[in-house]
Amino acid sequence: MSQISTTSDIFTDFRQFLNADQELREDIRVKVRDLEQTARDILTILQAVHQPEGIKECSAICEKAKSKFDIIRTQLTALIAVIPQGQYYRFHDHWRFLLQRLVFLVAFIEYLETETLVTRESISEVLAIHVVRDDGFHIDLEDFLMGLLQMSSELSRLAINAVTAEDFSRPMRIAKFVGELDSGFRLLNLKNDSLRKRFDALKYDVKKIEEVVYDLTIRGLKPKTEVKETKE
Amino acid sequence: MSQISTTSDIFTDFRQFLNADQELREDIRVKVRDLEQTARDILTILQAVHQPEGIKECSAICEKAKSKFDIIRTQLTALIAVIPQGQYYRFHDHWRFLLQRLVFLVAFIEYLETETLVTRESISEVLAIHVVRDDGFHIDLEDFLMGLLQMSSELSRLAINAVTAEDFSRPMRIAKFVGELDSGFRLLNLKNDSLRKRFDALKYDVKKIEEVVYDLTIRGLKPKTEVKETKE
Amino acid sequence: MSQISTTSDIFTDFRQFLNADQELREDIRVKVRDLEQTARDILTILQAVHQPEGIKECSAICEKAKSKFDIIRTQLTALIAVIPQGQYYRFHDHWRFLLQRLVFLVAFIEYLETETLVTRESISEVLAIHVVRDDGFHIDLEDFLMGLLQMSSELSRLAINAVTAEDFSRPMRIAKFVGELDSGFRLLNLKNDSLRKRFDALKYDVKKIEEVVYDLTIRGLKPKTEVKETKE
Amino acid sequence: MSQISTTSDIFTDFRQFLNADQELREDIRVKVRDLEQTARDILTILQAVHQPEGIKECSAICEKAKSKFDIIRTQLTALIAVIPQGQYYRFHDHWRFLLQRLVFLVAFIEYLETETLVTRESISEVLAIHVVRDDGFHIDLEDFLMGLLQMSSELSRLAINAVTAEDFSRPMRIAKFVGELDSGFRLLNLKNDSLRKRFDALKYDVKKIEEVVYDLTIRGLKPKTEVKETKE
Amino acid sequence: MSQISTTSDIFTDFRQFLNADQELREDIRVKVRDLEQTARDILTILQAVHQPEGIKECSAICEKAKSKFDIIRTQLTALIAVIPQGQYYRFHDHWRFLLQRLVFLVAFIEYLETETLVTRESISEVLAIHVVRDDGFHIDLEDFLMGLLQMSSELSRLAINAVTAEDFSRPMRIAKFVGELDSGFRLLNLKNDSLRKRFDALKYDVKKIEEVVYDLTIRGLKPKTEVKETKE
Amino acid sequence: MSQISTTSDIFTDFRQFLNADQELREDIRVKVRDLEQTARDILTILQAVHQPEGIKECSAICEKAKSKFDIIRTQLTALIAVIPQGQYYRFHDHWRFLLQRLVFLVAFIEYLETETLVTRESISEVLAIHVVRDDGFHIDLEDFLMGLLQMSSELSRLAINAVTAEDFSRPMRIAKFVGELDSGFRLLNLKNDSLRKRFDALKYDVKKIEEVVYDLTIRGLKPKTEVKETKE
Amino acid sequence: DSNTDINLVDESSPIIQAFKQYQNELDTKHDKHERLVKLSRDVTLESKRVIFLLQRIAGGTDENKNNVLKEADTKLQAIQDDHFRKIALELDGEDPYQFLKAYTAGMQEYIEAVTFFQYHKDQSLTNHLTIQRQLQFTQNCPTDETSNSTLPNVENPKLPKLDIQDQPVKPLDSASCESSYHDSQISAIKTIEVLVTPLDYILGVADLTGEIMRLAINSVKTGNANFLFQLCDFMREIHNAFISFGNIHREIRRKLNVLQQSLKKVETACYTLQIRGSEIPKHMLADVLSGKTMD
Amino acid sequence: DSNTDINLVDESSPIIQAFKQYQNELDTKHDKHERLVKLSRDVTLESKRVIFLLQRIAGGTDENKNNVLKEADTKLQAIQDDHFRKIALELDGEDPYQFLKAYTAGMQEYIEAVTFFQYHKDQSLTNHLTIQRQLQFTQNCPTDETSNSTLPNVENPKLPKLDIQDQPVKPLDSASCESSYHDSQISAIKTIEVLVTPLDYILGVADLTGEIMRLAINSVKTGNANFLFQLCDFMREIHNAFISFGNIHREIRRKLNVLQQSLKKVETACYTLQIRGSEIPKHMLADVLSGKTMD
Ligand SMILES: [Mn+2]
Ligand SMILES: [Mn+2]
Repeated sequence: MSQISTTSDIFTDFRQFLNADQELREDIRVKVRDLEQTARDILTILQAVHQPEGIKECSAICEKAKSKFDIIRTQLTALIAVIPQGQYYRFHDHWRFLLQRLVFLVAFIEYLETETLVTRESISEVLAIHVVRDDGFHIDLEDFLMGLLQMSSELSRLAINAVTAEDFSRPMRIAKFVGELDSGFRLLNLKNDSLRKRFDALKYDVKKIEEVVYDLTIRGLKPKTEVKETKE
Repeated sequence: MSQISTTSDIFTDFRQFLNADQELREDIRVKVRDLEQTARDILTILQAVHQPEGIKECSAICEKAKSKFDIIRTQLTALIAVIPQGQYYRFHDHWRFLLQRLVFLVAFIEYLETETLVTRESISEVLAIHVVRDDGFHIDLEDFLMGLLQMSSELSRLAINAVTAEDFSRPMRIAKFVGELDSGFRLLNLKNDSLRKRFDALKYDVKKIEEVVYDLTIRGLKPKTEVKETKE
Repeated sequence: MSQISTTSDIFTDFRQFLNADQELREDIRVKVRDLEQTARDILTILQAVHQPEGIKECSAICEKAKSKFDIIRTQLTALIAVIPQGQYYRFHDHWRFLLQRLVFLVAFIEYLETETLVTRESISEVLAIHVVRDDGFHIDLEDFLMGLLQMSSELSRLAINAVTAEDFSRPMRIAKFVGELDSGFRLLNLKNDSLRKRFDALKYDVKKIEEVVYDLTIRGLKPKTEVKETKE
Repeated sequence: MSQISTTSDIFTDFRQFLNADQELREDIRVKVRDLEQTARDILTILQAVHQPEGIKECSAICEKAKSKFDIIRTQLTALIAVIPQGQYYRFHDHWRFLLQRLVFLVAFIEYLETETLVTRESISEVLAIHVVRDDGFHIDLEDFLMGLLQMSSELSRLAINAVTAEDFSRPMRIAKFVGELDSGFRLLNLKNDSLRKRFDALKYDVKKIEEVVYDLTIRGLKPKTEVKETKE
Repeated sequence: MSQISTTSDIFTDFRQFLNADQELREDIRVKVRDLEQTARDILTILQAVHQPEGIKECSAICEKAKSKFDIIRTQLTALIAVIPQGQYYRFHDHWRFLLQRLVFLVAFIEYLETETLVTRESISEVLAIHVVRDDGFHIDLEDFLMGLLQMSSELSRLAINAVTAEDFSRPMRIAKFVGELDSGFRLLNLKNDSLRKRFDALKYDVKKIEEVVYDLTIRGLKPKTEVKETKE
Repeated sequence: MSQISTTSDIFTDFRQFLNADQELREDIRVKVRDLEQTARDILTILQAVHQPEGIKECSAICEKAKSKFDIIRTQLTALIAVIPQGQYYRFHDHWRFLLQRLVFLVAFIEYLETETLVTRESISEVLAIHVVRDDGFHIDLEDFLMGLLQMSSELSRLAINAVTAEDFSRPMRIAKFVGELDSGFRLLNLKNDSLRKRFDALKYDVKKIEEVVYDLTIRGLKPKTEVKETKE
Repeated sequence: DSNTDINLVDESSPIIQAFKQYQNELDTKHDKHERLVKLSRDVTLESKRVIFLLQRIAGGTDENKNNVLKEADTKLQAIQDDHFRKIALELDGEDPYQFLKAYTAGMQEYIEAVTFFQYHKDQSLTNHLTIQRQLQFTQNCPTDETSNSTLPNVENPKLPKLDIQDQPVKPLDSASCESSYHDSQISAIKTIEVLVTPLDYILGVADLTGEIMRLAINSVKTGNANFLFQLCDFMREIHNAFISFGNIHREIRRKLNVLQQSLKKVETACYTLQIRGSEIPKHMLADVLSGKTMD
Repeated sequence: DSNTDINLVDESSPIIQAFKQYQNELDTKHDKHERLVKLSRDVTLESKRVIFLLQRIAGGTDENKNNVLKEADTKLQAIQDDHFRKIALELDGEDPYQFLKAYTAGMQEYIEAVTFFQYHKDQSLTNHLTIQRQLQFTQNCPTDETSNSTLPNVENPKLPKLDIQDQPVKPLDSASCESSYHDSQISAIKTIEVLVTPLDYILGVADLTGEIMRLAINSVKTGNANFLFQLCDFMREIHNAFISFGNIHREIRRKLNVLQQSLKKVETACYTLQIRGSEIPKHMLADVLSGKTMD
């Protein structure tokens, strides 16, 4: 008789645990969805740089985009608040793509403004999260790298559109920057996973930008003043 | 120029990190593989209970199986040693099936010896790991439940083979035990995932055992002295 | 210029529509989940009839189960309240399985209490919903039939367990009832869909029950007093 | 005895219902098939715009295509006539793809003639159906959006073929139009479904058209007189 | 000369072929569906033999079932009329299952009436179709064999129900007959197809019937008059 | 006599085989991974030829790359040492991609240095492996061809970048070389496999290079001194 | 034959007698199916080689084109006279649809090869009937050869399509020549064929577009815009026909996807050629590309 | 040979020269692969028939068992001496793993047949080495026969396993006998073999359990409990071995699932026999089932 009650008691405990767990997942799901919406809004703002007029109003666009990061930070704080200690990776799949997207956005803005590669530190600062895992909510290195790769695709597109907007020096600078990024990635020992696959796309981006440079060169459109004066 | 070195330096750091990470995964993989081999050895030992003679030497078989858990504990300790703090779920997929299997083995032995349901506490004790997540390496509740479901399939098979071995009272006791387990699981609010699917198999096991009891009843083979004397 | 604003305006409308739609689906999802939980609780109560003692306390069990239907009705009312007019089938997949389950539960209780086949009218009454489509929230005929088929599986299991509980006349009555159900289904012109597949399982249930009757017959356990006195 | 007749009677009713239902589905299926054939004929007519000569005879081609819409309207009226009130979504899967295809065709013709984005109102008018759900047979918003996405793929192909036909200004106008469409879609909060997937293809179409504009720009083929004179 | 046709002609021809093909298939589909309905009706009539009273009125039931074969023949004639010469296997999948079912029905009736195995010739006669392919519409050998396998399942069920109906000699005769059928099937070299799978199931039918014989034997219920001379 | 072994012996043997096999594969995997890392390093070195300055320092770059082949040879020797005699293809999938990559690297260096097509003999010499299978560790012909196809992609990229670096004669020579390679490949009868797919991509490389030649030609940038005598 | 000597069961039982007959029929059918599968694999392999051979013609102006076409013709003839004749013998007297699955793959590849060959010859699409006629044979057995290689006496009659003969022919491997020779003594010369189903024909044509695409890409470098545009038109015609067919058959739908990808590639090639030509006057273009000027 | 007469390209180019060699090598390899696939299909078909033949033995007591075993033995011998000998000739001098995919299906079916045969003979499991030795042949060409049927002079040497010879053998279809005869004049008698990989062996054994299960279900009616329990023990032994292997290979894992289902069926059959027997005294059971009493 006691056995029956025991099994039943044990499972009643389990039930409570599983229900709480399911509610937590629901909560995370909703919070991540809101963040994704804000990230999408920021991306839409940044799309303007591909317009013929856009490339010239680069810093205004960036400012507008950056103003939205207050919302991101607030939403992230709310998200972090519900994640139990030490369970970042338990729910990793829930926010993996969101964080890659955020890295891309911050890195793209950083590039547009300073033409330098964003650091993990800057990203952590902008998003108000931790740099290293041990300190709490952070960005997994692979997600960070995925974000950078998303940026280089966007840059290869920008190189094309810069030519349309008759800004012939920007593709040169983009070529140099993405080339360095490519060299960087070549240093890494990537597994046969999504990162490796995405990196293969980078090679394609590099080639695309090289072709733009080629097109400018053969038509004598390459600015004589070399890439020297890029901000560094 | 400084930009080049920066990008390159950053990526050199990443390379080291990724390499270390890959080695860690490799290490975990090897350790888990060894554990799986030991778990398989234990399972093979326990298979003897399905033999006609085996059911009678139940406790000897359990003793033999239990003697292997020293190896399991040693191997688990080695595994736990390499997992960084707070990253249990980062590598969860590596040992998820292993732990389900271990739960099954411990629960099956426990049932054979005492005909009671193992608790998470006993399992933690046998495996020398933590019960709750916050304390470190533990068994995820869903993995624990999967282990129990594996056990009930094995018990439904045992009910059949016990009859072949002319042990007609054991199926009665198994029916009662698995029935309670079924009631327990019905309390849970399972998502449409692997656990839910596995639980559907339990319902089938229950029906199977009920049919064994039916077969014994209709042939008058049901032991008159009721299931009373099982340890409870 | 006006074109830009137009496209943008149009899509802003769409956005609102899609967001509202998504919230509605979320709302339905939550409400259906609650209903499923209650349905699961009722089923757990009814499981007791399979216990050796249970079959004798049939009506008490049914009473207990029926007392839960107040909750079901309240939850269904809440669900119906959020479904827009004429969009029952738009969200059909959300509650299809729930309604099949509810039909099964009501039909099973009805059988246990009166040994008759439930009508769609009774079910509508118990659940406080409409019988026919035109009047509003109703039960699709195919879902109703699926519910009946679930019941016959449960009855075939009950026939087995009734023998274990030494109630030898019940399998006879179940055989007759399920046989009629089988004849009924044979009248239908089913497509090659889930209903047809489920009906194939009914044939198996019928065979199973026939075997129980056979077992009782050949061992002289068939009650002499014929099936006449079943309540009708 | 009375029980037999009851069950049998009930199922005879069901049989009639199911047979009628099956006939209705058959009827819908045939009517949808006819509509699909007409839609395919229209599409085949419109393919001519991709021919080198075709692009110049755009309006003649559109006229020819539009003349077929009489048939569409007749066929649609016949279809609508057989659908029971409030059961649009019960048969949604039957005409989902057809309606997406029709939206695409109307939107494509509208673009070719006026270079503007079709509205849901125009489509309803052309097809002689309702705009909003409550009024009866209408086009689901997601199907409408899918139709627009099909159109943008066709436009990206047209941009390529226009260049082959030495019409260098059309790709400029297409680029602007599809760019606006892209911005529109970015406003939407799409789930991870077929619409989202199809939208990813749009991003690719945008890039493709941007590359055409680039190719024209770098070769000085971009018409000096800007896109100003498109009808707006 | 007519051999040289334009590409356009070729595709117009093919489209005509497709349309004609589709209509023909549609026609076949409807005709086969009608046949399936009649076959289902016949099966429902034959189900009566499983009732306690049924087994005694075997010949009346068979007569009733046979009277329906006029309809079958008429419907088959209508079906055959639309199939082009020498293209039986082009549409094989359309009537494969129907013919298996018809073979089963004819074979089952033949067994009930004469306790012999139906020949392909008899079936052809009953259905008024050809025996061999060369002569026209016939029954594929594998379909014929599938029909026989369906019959043996039905016979194993009948053996059970005959005991319930206290007809103890019938199971003996069924055992001998199905045993011979099993020997026959073992002579065949099957591929790993549906026939092989269905034949594997026959083993369980044989086993089931053997168990009935065993049950009767040990209880001394086996009739003294041997099974040697089957009634004819 | 030894031929007769117990079932248990057989499985013990097989388990030993599996363990040995797994260890061997593990060993191979690690050795191949190291080789891949070195190959990646060599490729990174060679990437410099795409830089504006790089093309002029071609031989220095090649020297630097070649100096790494000592490591390759050492690592290959270690790999070969563990492969059992005559079982090259048993582990083919492990090193298939590595060898393709190595062929590409050697062929690319060879081309950069001598502008001729590497032979299988040279590659064997550089890698210190055998030419034909009979002699031991060799390069599968299809892998060799895949390596050549990788090289032609790299050469098409080089043709583009050579123009950027204002080396206008190199694209001419590349065009002739890749054209000949293309003719060579057309002689082959390929299956629908990865080689066929990769060869299809070669067409686009050829097309790309032809476009460069065209661009140079119409601008009068094609060097007068013909490509007839490739420098050697 | 094989199992008759084993006395496992009551030989006198009519059931057993019947099943012996069934065993025989089933084995005969499976064996025939197996032989057809093997013949089909051969057809696939040989047809693929014809296609590769034809792809070696560069552009529309290759001077070796005639030699290649001649060799391709010979090879196609060999496929017909060797493999397809054997298939026809196997199918003689059968419902060809019964064994269609066994040889459909080879048939489609063959159709791809034949239509590709024809396109090279005169830029037309071979029609269904022509292909069907090529696979009709008069049955006329060589006197005493046993080998399967060349069959010099077989004539390809190019006769109007005939109905399939009712009379079955013995399988090839059991001295088929003798028995079929015997048949012909009775029935004089008769015509046998391998049925080309309309579906196989159209699926073969769908595959053809893949090869046309490869040909187009290869042809860009010749700068022969007319040839390229002609290929593009041809592909568009097939494409437009396919989209008008509807969702009849899963295979057609699947191949339409591939066809659309191929068409896009060819259209892009046309685009490239056009835009490339835009930078110099039209009349100079051909000269530049043929290398006649500026060198 | 086939394409050399076409002068599409600069024949003097070393690149073209090299690719002609590559063409030749590739075609040779593909042709060999194709021949092996066909031989493998034959082995599959013949092995399946042996298995069906063996399933005709009812229970463990069939009086015709010896006849069936004799016929099965003859058939297995024919598969070895005919098909496998040809495969061995194809593989002579090759890395057998290169062509493994072409014949692995046939090999596994053959192993299933051989082990099933052996189990019927003495209830033992044939070991790997035994099967390997049966597929070793001395190469010894019949004088002037051209047919592929019986090869009376081939001897199955039952020698210890030898290393694979280095010397390649010409493909069968180009008068192989002559050339291999020629070889043997130089190198005397040599041994060739078809490699049986351990994986194929174990996968064949996994398939064997499916047949054992069918045998067990068929045997229930004989009431020979000992025979059934023996089958069950045999299956358990294989099952327990398989679960100890670990997740090495996807195929093994997949077959383990089937094996577990089969084992459950056999265990249930044992259960049925046991519970059925419970209603009368043990000593009466066999009599009842063999029909000796009560009739
Ligand atoms: Mn092809
Ligand atoms: Mn098998």
